[in-house]
Amino acid sequence: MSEDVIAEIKRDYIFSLAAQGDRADGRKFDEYRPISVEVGVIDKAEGSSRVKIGNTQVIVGVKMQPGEPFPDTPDTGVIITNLELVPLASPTFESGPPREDAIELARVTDRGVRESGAIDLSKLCIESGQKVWMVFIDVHVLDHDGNLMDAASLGAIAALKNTKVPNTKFGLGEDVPLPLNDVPVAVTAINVGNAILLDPSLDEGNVAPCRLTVITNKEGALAGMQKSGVGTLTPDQIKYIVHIASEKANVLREKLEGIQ
Amino acid sequence: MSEDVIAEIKRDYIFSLAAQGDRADGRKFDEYRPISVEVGVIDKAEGSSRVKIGNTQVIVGVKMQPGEPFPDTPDTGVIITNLELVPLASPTFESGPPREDAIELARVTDRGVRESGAIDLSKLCIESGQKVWMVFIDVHVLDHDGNLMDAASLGAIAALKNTKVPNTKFGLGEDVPLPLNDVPVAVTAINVGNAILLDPSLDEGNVAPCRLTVITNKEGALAGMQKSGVGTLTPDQIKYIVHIASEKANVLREKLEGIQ
Amino acid sequence: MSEDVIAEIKRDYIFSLAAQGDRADGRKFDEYRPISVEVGVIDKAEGSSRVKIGNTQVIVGVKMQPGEPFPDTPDTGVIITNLELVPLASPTFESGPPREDAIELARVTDRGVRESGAIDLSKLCIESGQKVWMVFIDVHVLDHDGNLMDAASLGAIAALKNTKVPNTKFGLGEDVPLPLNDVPVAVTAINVGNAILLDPSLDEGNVAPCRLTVITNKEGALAGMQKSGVGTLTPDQIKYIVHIASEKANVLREKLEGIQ
Amino acid sequence: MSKPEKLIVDGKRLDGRGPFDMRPIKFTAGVLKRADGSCYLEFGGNKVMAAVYGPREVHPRHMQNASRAIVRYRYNMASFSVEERKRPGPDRRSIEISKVSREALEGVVMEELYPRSAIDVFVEILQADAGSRVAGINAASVALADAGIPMKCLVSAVAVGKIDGEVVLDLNKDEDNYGSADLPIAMNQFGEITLCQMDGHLTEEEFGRALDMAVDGCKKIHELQKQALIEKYGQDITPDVAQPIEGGETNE
Amino acid sequence: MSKPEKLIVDGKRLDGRGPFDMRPIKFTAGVLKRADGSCYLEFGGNKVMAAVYGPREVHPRHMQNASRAIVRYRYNMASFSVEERKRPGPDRRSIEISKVSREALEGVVMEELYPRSAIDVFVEILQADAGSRVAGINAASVALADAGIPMKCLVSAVAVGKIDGEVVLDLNKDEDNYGSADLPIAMNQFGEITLCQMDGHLTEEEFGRALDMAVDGCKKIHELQKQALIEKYGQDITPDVAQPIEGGETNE
Amino acid sequence: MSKPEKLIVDGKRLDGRGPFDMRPIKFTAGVLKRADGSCYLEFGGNKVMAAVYGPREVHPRHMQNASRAIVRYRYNMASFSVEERKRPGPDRRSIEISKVSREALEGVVMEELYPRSAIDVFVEILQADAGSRVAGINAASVALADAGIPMKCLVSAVAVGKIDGEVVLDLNKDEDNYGSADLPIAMNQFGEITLCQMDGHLTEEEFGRALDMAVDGCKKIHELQKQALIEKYGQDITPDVAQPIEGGETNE
Repeated sequence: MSEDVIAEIKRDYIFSLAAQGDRADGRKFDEYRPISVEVGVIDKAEGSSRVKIGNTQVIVGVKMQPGEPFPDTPDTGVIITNLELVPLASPTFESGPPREDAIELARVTDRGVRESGAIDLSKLCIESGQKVWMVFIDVHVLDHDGNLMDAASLGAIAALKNTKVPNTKFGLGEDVPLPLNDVPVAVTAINVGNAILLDPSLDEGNVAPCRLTVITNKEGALAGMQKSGVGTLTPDQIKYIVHIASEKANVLREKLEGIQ
Repeated sequence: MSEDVIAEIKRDYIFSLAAQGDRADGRKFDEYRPISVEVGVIDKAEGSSRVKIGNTQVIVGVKMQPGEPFPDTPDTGVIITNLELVPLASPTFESGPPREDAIELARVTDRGVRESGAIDLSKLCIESGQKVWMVFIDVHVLDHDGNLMDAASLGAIAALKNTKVPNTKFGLGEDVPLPLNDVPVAVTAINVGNAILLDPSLDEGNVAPCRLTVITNKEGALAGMQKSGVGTLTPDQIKYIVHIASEKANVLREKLEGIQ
Repeated sequence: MSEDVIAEIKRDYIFSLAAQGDRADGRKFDEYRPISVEVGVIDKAEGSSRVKIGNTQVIVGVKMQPGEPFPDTPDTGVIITNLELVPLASPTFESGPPREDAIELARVTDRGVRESGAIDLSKLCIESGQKVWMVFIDVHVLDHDGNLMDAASLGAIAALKNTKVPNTKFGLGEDVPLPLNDVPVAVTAINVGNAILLDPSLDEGNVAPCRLTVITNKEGALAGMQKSGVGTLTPDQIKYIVHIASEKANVLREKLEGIQ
Repeated sequence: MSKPEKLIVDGKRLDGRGPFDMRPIKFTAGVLKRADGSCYLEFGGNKVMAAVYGPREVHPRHMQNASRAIVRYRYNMASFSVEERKRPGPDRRSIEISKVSREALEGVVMEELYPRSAIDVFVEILQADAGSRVAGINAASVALADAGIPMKCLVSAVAVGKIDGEVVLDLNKDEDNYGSADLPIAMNQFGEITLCQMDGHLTEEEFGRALDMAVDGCKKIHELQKQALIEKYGQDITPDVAQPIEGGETNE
Repeated sequence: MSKPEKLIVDGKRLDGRGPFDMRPIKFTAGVLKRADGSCYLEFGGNKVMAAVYGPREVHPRHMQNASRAIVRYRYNMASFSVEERKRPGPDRRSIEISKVSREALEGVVMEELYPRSAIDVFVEILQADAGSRVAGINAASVALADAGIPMKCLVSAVAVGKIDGEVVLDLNKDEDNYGSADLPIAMNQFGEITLCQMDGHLTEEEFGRALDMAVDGCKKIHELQKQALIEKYGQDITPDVAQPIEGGETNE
Repeated sequence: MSKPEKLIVDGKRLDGRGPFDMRPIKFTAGVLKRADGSCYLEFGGNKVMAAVYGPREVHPRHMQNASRAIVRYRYNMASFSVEERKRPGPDRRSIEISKVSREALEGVVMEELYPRSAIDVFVEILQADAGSRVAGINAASVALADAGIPMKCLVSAVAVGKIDGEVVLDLNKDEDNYGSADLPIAMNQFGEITLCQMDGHLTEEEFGRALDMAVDGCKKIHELQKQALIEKYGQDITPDVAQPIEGGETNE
């Protein structure tokens, strides 16, 4: 059977299951696959995490080093987020410079952290206008079995919670925990026929016309959003997804509790 | 009909017209298409211009910012000229890093400005050896209908005439006009059979064996020259082109009068 | 005849010759092709050499300029070795960024110089933590007729022996010879059947399953080693090659005597 | 401009607009000779040129799709388009914008009519004010129509933001710099959202209002797009969309 | 750690090991869902993930080999794997390591079974201690077996070094920083060397001992690799190598 | 050298040459083993190696031309060829020089004899003095003949400049640094100009004289090129150009 035919069969299967209120792996529409969050998995990093959502697996490392602030924000730390879709993680990833999917994932992860004010950047000034902390968030995807966005975002925030500012290493005093203000959480949904499914599996993600990721903060307000893919969503669908994303984020946020 | 056959027909048509003293658009051999020069079209730039020669259209923006001088010219401003053949401008342009045609156009434009001493670079020193003005001349081609060289060169000098040194923005006093010494003008010719045609249209440029661009200053002296293309020119042909280019440059220079 | 068939015939020929104790060009197993070493061939470089081994030909230029030391070695000069397999040198080399073969050759050449302590880097400090000498060793391959590794390595050390520290140029006093401690020499061997051949010609190198390069210092100790290629060597073969490489290095080292 | 004390004074924004007002918008279709279709758009301080080439052959061949045309989209900022000179060439921001803009338009193009070919959309930002990505989509949509590419409908786009705690339409650069949320939205004529991004801070309630405001803004822009095409062609060449649908059904 | 006075005290190395002891090693085969084969390895402080894809189609086609599969190998360090953040992407060091690692493994893969196809080996160094290249080869070898790629045998690798003038097995990071030689070796089950690099300073006699020590180390690692595969598959799936040969004949 | 007061003293240039004298020039044909043709040239302080490969197959195939060979030209400066070390690899200057040099030679190669193939010309500047581009063309022309590529004739090149207000042939580096015009010219044996660039300042009258001086210089260089080929082949292998033409007709 050609790949196109297989894709067609998978699509029909997923759509007809959804029409009956069902999913291929038996989950409810708003149910995530099992989630595990470990921290401190990379000793060489200032903070790190390994997050699994089902078989999807990412490792996030946070490195910090002093650097120059931007001229217009002389007292503010700098966040640099990078994400690598290394070819180890999927038969469809390729070696070479990051492509648009990797860049989109990195930038949405970055905006989630940045726009929610998760990191208190004002406390990351070392010497005004001269030296501030650069926070490098590097997301390394190891196994892509769907919904990388939520895994990357969850991994980033878990690694940040695990991060110690390495003052000792740079002769700047004692190490202290990275000052955090908030815990933004990304929830991604797809629409399949008239069904809205959370945490799309790889197959579901592939057949869905588009995805919507909603990032909410502790108080349930939106900090970021990204539609990805060619399909459309009605305004009502978007409003519905925003609503359930903000509820579901609280459930995911529990996975991060107690982490440090 | 294949592209090769069409090209062959166009070639024959243009050559036989020229043999009769004629051109496809009815122009005289030394006649330019209609030229328009507007300045101040980009508010964000220190100087800008939009030049049309027939349907050929370029926008040139000049940006200035303080930077380090070259070690061997500590008191001299720096010119950096760039030209983008963006794929919007022609079906034959491609995305990606600039290719040899774009680099050649940029470098000839740059040499015209530089070698004629058009900009008084000695007045662009801010602090000797430490800080001088960098003058970025960016030529953005919007529509390529032939003779980009003359359009780019004319656009560059028009934008420079329109440029204010942004002293205010960098706390260096009042804005003043960019100090200019000269107004170099490029005139491009092709030979078609035994005819020398100025301002080649797209089709003329494509069928001509080569082009010769001659850049002359206000006094009619040469400031630059570039043969481009595989064909040859006799010494006499070159001398003839130099002669009419210097005359025609005065006509083009009128388009720049009053501009500021 | 297809290239594969030709390659097969060459392979059989070289292997059967070797089984009879012979080589295509009549050399003994441990015999090098004629070697010539010239120095001072490039006036613009601080030191230079042209080395030929048979028809293989490289030019090495050494340039020196002041630069910043690495933070962890504030009093130590810096070596940067680069090698270009320019497409002029072989029908199989291509334009573009250096590929793995060029990188491997450069890095093995670099390690030979570095690990043998050939250059006394402690004498290349200009101002502790601020400024040290950067030594750029650039190997330019002109003709690739086999055994580039030994030619590059020999060329590098010859050019270093020819190098004057350009103090005058940078207002730091008189020019002095580059302080050298040792004269590492690379010897490359292949195994063909049960024969170990030194200085493989182009054809020999192409049919051999792998190469082993052994770099030894003046005292006969090892400073570097690199197996290159898919084939295998037994531990005994490796020990044998190490042994004869260290002996043969003395012969090659004679070519460098008196050079300055 | 350094940060002003207030961005809304007596119900008016600093440039005199009310919360629902957009900046001046001027579309001109068919302005380039070489491109198959083009549109020049001034949208507030944005100056945007869009061109379309295609359907045309795809190189290299392995990028061809046997059953439909591929759509490519390049959003590019001129070096002189912003306050501090931008290095030429794509950066991470423009790569992301190109991706979501392509996705915003691809669904309305009848790609199945041109298997193995490419439809190339090039957007040059000659001057950037806030909202250059939505300006680019608006201009590209008109350029596609000008190129005669068969489409189900036009796509229209606008951004909504929040300043001084209020949700307002179409931020300008100063509002964007000192505002607290930005929501670029694109919509087709069926009322379906084709681009939806957001950053900043919005409550669920504010988001709902912002989205409704964007939908209204897109409808106004659609009228301007249609007019620009009528101006060039002397007749309405936009596709005939029987009955625009105001949102679909969900499993709420 | 700043340079200690001695790296060997009373015959023990600073981490308590004797000269012939390796650091703790743990292989886990088959840990990734998407890859055809995979292996996670902790080797001292190294944390390494290896994955294998293939045999699969080669793009672009001109890279195909009509008579055998091509093997590709990518050694890549995560940005956070080392003390100072590494820029993502290949550098000259990783390109060289990828080349020699590929050559260390290529000979044992039965490439002639899969003409025109590729076998891709990807090694991610998640945390680097000394010896990451040999760790990568060890993990890659198990991942190849886990992917069911037909092989003549496994390849095992270890580094030998010199500290305080003594030749010792498997340097850790501090020993590597302050030691005076490093000799990474890979060996197949026939006792043939497939990777051999060296830098530093070794006399011919020391080199001989170091090489013998590496051969012994490789044999121990081979046992651990075999066990990891038995753990996953419940049986020994490593190829049956009739009689490992202890070095070949030479013309000495 | 810092700027001297005068560059011409008593009618002699600082290196002792008169206005019409060229620097010492030495061509050696056929100096490389692997290349199909080669030439080493010392031209004043320039040391230039040129090699030619081809006609040979073109990769990738879409670059082939069905009716003729394509000519490719790479002008490359060695890192150590100039006062301050040059980063390896092409820069904008070398890309432009490669283009105009290729165009200077392409017309004399009988490309129509080898459809679908490539003729590759590689020029390495091992040491650069003023005039390295014309030196490269001169060497490349001999290397093409040495490779047996069918040509209509050789191409010869030289630069003319202006120092102390006088037009002189073949500037050296100091003259180039402190001179006021540079005019590199290449010419075929029919007296036709195949490369013509200029920068600096020349009146129309000066330009006319400079061009005539370049034509004379090219003729002298052509003799040296021919001799170098005779030296290698024992006979004159340069194409038989019936009657070199001294300029064509124009519509003056």
